[in-house]
Amino acid sequence: MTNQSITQKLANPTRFMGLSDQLLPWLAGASAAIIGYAMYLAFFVAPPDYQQGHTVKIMFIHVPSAWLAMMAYVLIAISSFGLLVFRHPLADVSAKAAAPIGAAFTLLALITGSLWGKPMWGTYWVWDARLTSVLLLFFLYLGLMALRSSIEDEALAAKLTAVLALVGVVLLPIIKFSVDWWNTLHQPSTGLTTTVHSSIRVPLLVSALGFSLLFFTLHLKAMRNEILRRRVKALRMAEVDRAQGSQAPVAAS
Amino acid sequence: MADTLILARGGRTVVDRLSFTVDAGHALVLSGANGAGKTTLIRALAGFLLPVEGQIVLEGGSADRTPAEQCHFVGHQNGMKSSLTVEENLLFWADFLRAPGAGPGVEPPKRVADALTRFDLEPLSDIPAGYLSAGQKRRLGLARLLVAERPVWLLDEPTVSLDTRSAGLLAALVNAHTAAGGIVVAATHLDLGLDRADELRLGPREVAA
Amino acid sequence: MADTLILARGGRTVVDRLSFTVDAGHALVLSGANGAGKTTLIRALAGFLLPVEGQIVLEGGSADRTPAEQCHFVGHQNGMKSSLTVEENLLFWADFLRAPGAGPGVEPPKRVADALTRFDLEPLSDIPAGYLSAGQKRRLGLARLLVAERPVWLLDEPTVSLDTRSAGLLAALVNAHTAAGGIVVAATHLDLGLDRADELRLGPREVAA
Amino acid sequence: MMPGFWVLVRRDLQLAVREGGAIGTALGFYLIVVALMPLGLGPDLSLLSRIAAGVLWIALLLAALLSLPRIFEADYEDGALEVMATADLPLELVAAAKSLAHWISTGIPLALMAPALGILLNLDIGSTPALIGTMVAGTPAISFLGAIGAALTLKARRGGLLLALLVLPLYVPTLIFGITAINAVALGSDGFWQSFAMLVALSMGATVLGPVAAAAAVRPQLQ
Amino acid sequence: MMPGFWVLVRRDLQLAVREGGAIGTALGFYLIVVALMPLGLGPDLSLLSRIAAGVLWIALLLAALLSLPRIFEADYEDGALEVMATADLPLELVAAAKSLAHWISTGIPLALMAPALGILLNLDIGSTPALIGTMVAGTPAISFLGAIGAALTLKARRGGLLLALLVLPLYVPTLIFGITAINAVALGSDGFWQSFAMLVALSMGATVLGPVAAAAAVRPQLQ
Ligand code: HEM
Ligand SMILES: Nc1ncnc2c1ncn2[C@@H]1O[C@H](COP(=O)(O)OP(=O)(O)OP(=O)(O)O)[C@@H](O)[C@H]1O
Ligand SMILES: Nc1ncnc2c1ncn2[C@@H]1O[C@H](COP(=O)(O)OP(=O)(O)OP(=O)(O)O)[C@@H](O)[C@H]1O
Ligand SMILES: [Mg+2]
Ligand SMILES: [Mg+2]
Repeated sequence: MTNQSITQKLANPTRFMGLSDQLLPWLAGASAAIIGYAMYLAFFVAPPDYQQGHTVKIMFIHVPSAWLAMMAYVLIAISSFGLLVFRHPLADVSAKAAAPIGAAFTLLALITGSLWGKPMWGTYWVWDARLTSVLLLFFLYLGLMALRSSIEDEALAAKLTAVLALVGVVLLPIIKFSVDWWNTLHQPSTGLTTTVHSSIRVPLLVSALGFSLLFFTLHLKAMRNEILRRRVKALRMAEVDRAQGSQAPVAAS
Repeated sequence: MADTLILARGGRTVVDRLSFTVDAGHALVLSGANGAGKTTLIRALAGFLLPVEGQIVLEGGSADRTPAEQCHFVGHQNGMKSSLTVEENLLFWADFLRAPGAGPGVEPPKRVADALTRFDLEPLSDIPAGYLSAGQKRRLGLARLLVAERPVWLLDEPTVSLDTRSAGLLAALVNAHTAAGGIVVAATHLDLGLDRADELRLGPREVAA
Repeated sequence: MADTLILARGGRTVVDRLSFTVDAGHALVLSGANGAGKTTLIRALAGFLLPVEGQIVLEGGSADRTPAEQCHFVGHQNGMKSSLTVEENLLFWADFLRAPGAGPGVEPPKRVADALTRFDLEPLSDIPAGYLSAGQKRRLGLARLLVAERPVWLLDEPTVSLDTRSAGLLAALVNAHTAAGGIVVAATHLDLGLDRADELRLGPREVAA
Repeated sequence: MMPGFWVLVRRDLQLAVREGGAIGTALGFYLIVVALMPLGLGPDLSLLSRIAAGVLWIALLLAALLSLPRIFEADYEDGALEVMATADLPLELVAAAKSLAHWISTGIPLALMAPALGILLNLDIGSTPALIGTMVAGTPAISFLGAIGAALTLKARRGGLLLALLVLPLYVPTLIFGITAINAVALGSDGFWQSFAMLVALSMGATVLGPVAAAAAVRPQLQ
Repeated sequence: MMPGFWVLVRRDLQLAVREGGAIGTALGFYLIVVALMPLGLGPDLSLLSRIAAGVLWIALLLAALLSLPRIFEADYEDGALEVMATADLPLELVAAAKSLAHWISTGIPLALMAPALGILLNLDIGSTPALIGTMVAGTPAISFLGAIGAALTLKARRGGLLLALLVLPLYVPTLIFGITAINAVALGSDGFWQSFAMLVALSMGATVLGPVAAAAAVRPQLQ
C-alpha cells in the first residue's frame, strides 16, 4: 500500500508527478528483479508436485494475479470514495488508471486458472463458486470501463463510475456468499500459504511480492499518463478559449 | 443573490467572478452573445450546477428549503408528457410541486384551470400534449409557473417559438409576478418589454463572433 | 410553387386550400399565430407530409429529382452528432448531400471551411458538437445550407436561440442566396430583415385564441 | 413530503398504462423468450422441466431489463426530471417512487404470468404458489437495483446495452436464490424458506441502496 | 448514388467506434448473458455442452437485439434522418447502409467472440470454424431484419421492448438453422452444409426485404 499513503500525502498532482518520477525506475527495477527471482525459484528450485507434475508451476502466476485482481478493486473503491467524498484531485486519476490493470490481472487469473483446469479437472471451465465470483468481478471491471468510456464529459464520467464502483463493493461479498451457497462443486481451499511445504510456499510469496510491485509500477505509470493526458487536453481547451478571445483562466487539472 | 460566482462547464470556466443581486419585486434579464453563459448561469441558480467558487443565497426565503426549492425553472425542455393531455400534465405538476406544509390555499384543480385560461390553452386542454405545435408546447411549459406558487422564476429563452400575442401574455404575467414581490431571472435575446427590469450583459466570450 | 394545398395532421385539416407561388430569387416568409400550420406547411414542402389534396411543383428544377431532393430543410432539430466535432459533422453532410452527377465544382472540404467561416464557427471547429450552446448549435445546423448547393431553402424558425449578430449573418446569407436566384421559405415569428421577401400569413386556426 | 411521492407513483403508473401498453409488451417479450428456449435447447421434456426455473428467471430478468430505461429516460429527456429536482421531494424519494412504480407495473405482472409459462416448460403445477411467491419477493430487487443502472446510463449512448451490462451482475444473487427456492419445491429438495428469506432480504436491501445510488447518479447529470 | 452510400456506412462505423465502445458493450453483454445461463441452468457440464449451441445463438440474438435501436434512433431524434430523406440517396439505400454498418460493427464482432464463450459452455473446440462460419453467415439476417423493427418502433416509447417483441419471431428461422448447423458439427450428425446454405439464403433475402420494409416504415414517421 505504499502508493496509497503517498497519494494521501500529496495534495496536488504536481508534487505527485515529481515524486512518482523518481520512484518509478526503482519500482520497475525491483519488480522485474523479484519476479525474475520468483520464476527462477519456481522453475528450478521448487519440486514438481507428486500429483500435478509440472503444471503446478502455473500456480506461481495464477495465485498472485488472483490476489491482485481483488486488491485492485479495493484500491478502486477507496479511490472512488475519495473522489465522491473528499473530491481529491488524484482520486479519479487513480481509479481510472487501476481499472484496466485490475481487469487485466483478473483476466490473467481466469486464463491461467482455466489452463490449469484442463489438466487438473479435464476441462477449461467449471461453474464452481470461486470461479464464478471471479468471473463476476471481471464483469464489474468491464462495467466500470464501459460506463466511463460511454460518457463524453470526463468529470461526469468520473462521478458516475465512482458510484458504480461503490455499489459494486456492496455487491461483491453478497455475490461471493450467494455463489458459495448455490454451488455444490466447490473446490476445497488448499490452505497453501500456511500449511504447504516451504519449497512451494516461499517461491509463491516471492512471486506475490513481485507481482504486487509490478502492479504498483503499472498503476503509477498509468496515473502519470492520465495526468499528462489531462494537461494536454486542458492546454487544447485553453487554445480554443484563446481563439475565442477569452481571458478566462483554464481550470487546472 | 449571487456572490463572486465562478462556473465551469466541462473543465472550462464559463462564468468568471460574477456578483449580482436581484431585489424582491424585480426582474433580471440576462443577455449576451451565443455561448456567453446565460444558460449555465440559470442552471446554476436552479441548483443543477455547483459553483466552482462563490455562492447563491436567497434572502428572506424559508430557511429549511434550499434556494432551488423556491425556484420555478423553465428551460429549453418543457417537462410535459406527450401522452397525457394538457390538463393532466398541469394537474400533475400542481400536485407534485405543492409545498408539503402548504395550507389549504387555492386548490390545484382551480389553479390549473386558471393557468389554462391565462395562457389561452383552454380549447386545447383535452388534447394530448404531443399534438401541440412548438409554440403551444412552450405556452404549456410556461403555464407551469402558475400552478404552484414560488417566489423565484428562472426562465431560459422563454419566448422561443411564441408568437407576438403570447409573448405579450408572458410579459404581462412576469410583470404581475414582480409587482407581487416575486423575482424573475430570464435569459433572452429579445426585448421582453418588462417593467422593473435590470439587464445583466454577460461578457463577450466569443470575441470572434 | 404550391397549388390548392390541403394538409392534415392527425385527421384534422390544418392548412385548407392554400395556393401560392414563390418566384426564383425571392423569399417567402410564413407567419401566423402558434398552431397556424407553418411547420406543417414547411414539412409538406420538404416532402415529409403528403398533401391530402393539391400538389407542390418546382418549376425549372431538374426533372429527374423530386422537389424535396432540391430543398435544404432546417427544422427544429439540427441533425448533428454530438460526438463528432463541428467540422466532422459538416464534412459528413457535405459528402453525403453532394449530388451524384455533380461535376468537380467546389470540393467538400473547401465548402465546409467556407461555411464555418461564414457562421463564425471556425474557433469551435474541433469541439464535439455536444458541447455547443443552444445558439452555437443552431448556427451549426444552418451552416449545412452552405455545404451543398440546392436551389430551395426551407427554414423553420431559423433564428431561434440566435443572438442579434448571428441573426444578421443569417439574413445576409439568405439575401445572397435569393440574389443568386435561389428560393427561400422561412417560418418565423420575428422580422428577419430580408430583401425581396413576400409574407404569407397563415389563418388563425386556434379559434378561441 | 409523502404526498408528492404518491402523486409521482400514480403518474408513472398512469403513463405505463397509457403509453402503448408497456405492460403488455413486457409480458409478450417474456412469453417469446421462454418460447424461444425450447427451440434453442431442444424439445426434451425432462430436460426442460429440470431447467424450467432457471429459464423462467432469466427470461424475467431480461424482460424487466428491457423496460428499465423507462424509469428515468423519458423524464430526463423532456426536462421533467429537472423540474422534479427543484421540488421539495428529495431526489432519493423521487427515485424510490419511480422504482416502485416500475415494480408495480412490470415486476408484479411478470411474476403473475410466470406459472402460465411454466406449463410450456413442463414445470410441476404444484409449484405455482412457490413460483409466484418467490418472484413477487424477488422482483423488487430487480426494479430498485435496476434504477441504479437506468440512472447511470442516462447520458450514455446506447443506454440499453450498457444498462444491461451494468445491471446483470447485480442481479446474480437474486437469480441464484430465486432459482434455488423454486427448485426446492419443484424438485422436492428442502431449503425453500431459507432461500425465500434471502430473497426478501436482498429486495429490502435493494430498496435502500437503489434509490440512494440512483439519486447520486442522477444529480451530476442534471448539470 | 453509391458515394453517398459508402459515406454513410463510414460515418455510422465511425460513430459506433466513437460513441464509447458500442462494440465492446455488445461483446460484454454477450459474455454476461452466456455466463448467466449456467447460473440459471445449473453447472452440469454435459448438460451445458448439449445446449451450448442454443445458448450461444440465443444470447447473440439478444445482444444484437439490444443494439438494434442504434440503427435509426439517434438519427431520428436529432433530425439527421429528415435531412437524409431529402438527399438523393433513396431511403431504401439509407436503410441498407445503416444496416450494413450495424452488421459490421456488431454482427461480426459477436460472431468472432462466440468460440471463446463456447469454452465456458464446454463446447467442443473443434467446432470453432463451424461456429464462426455459421454466425458470420447468419448475422446479416439479424441486422437487416432488425432494421425493420428498429424503423417500426421509432415513434414508440420504450422502443426496446416492443422492438424485441416484433423482431424475435422474425429471427426464428435463422436461429433454428444456425443451431442445427453447429450441432451437426459439434455433436457429429451430418447436414451441416444444408443448414449453412439455408442461413446464407435467409441472410440474402433479408438484405433485400429489410431495407425496403424499413424505408417504408420510416417514411410515414417523418411527417
Ligand atoms: C479460471 C479458473 C480459476 C479461477 C477464476 C481461479 C481463481 C482463484 C482465486 C480468486 C484465488 C484466490 C483465492 C483466495 O486467496 O482466497 C485462487 C487461488 C488458488 N487457485 Fe485458482 N482459480 C481457477 C482455477 C484453478 C485451478 C484449475 C486450480 C488447480 C487445481 C487452482 C488452484 C488454486 C490454488 C491452489 C489457489 C491458492 C489457494 C489458497 O490460497 O488457499 N485454481 N484461484
Ligand atoms: N456540457 C458542456 N461541456 C462543455 N462545454 C459546454 C457545455 N455546455 C456548454 N458549454 C460551453 O459553455 C459556454 C456557455 O454555454 P451556455 O449554454 O451557457 O451559453 P448561452 O449563453 O446559453 O448561449 P445561447 O444564447 O447560445 O443559448 C459555451 O461556450 C458552450 O460551448
Ligand atoms: N402530429 C400531430 N397530430 C395532430 N395534430 C397535430 C400534430 N402536429 C401538429 N398538430 C396540430 O396542427 C396544428 C398546426 O401545427 P404546426 O406545428 O404546423 O403550427 P405552427 O404554425 O408551426 O405553430 P408554432 O408557431 O407554434 O410552431 C396545431 O394546431 C397542432 O395542434
Ligand atoms: Mg442558452
Ligand atoms: Mg412550428
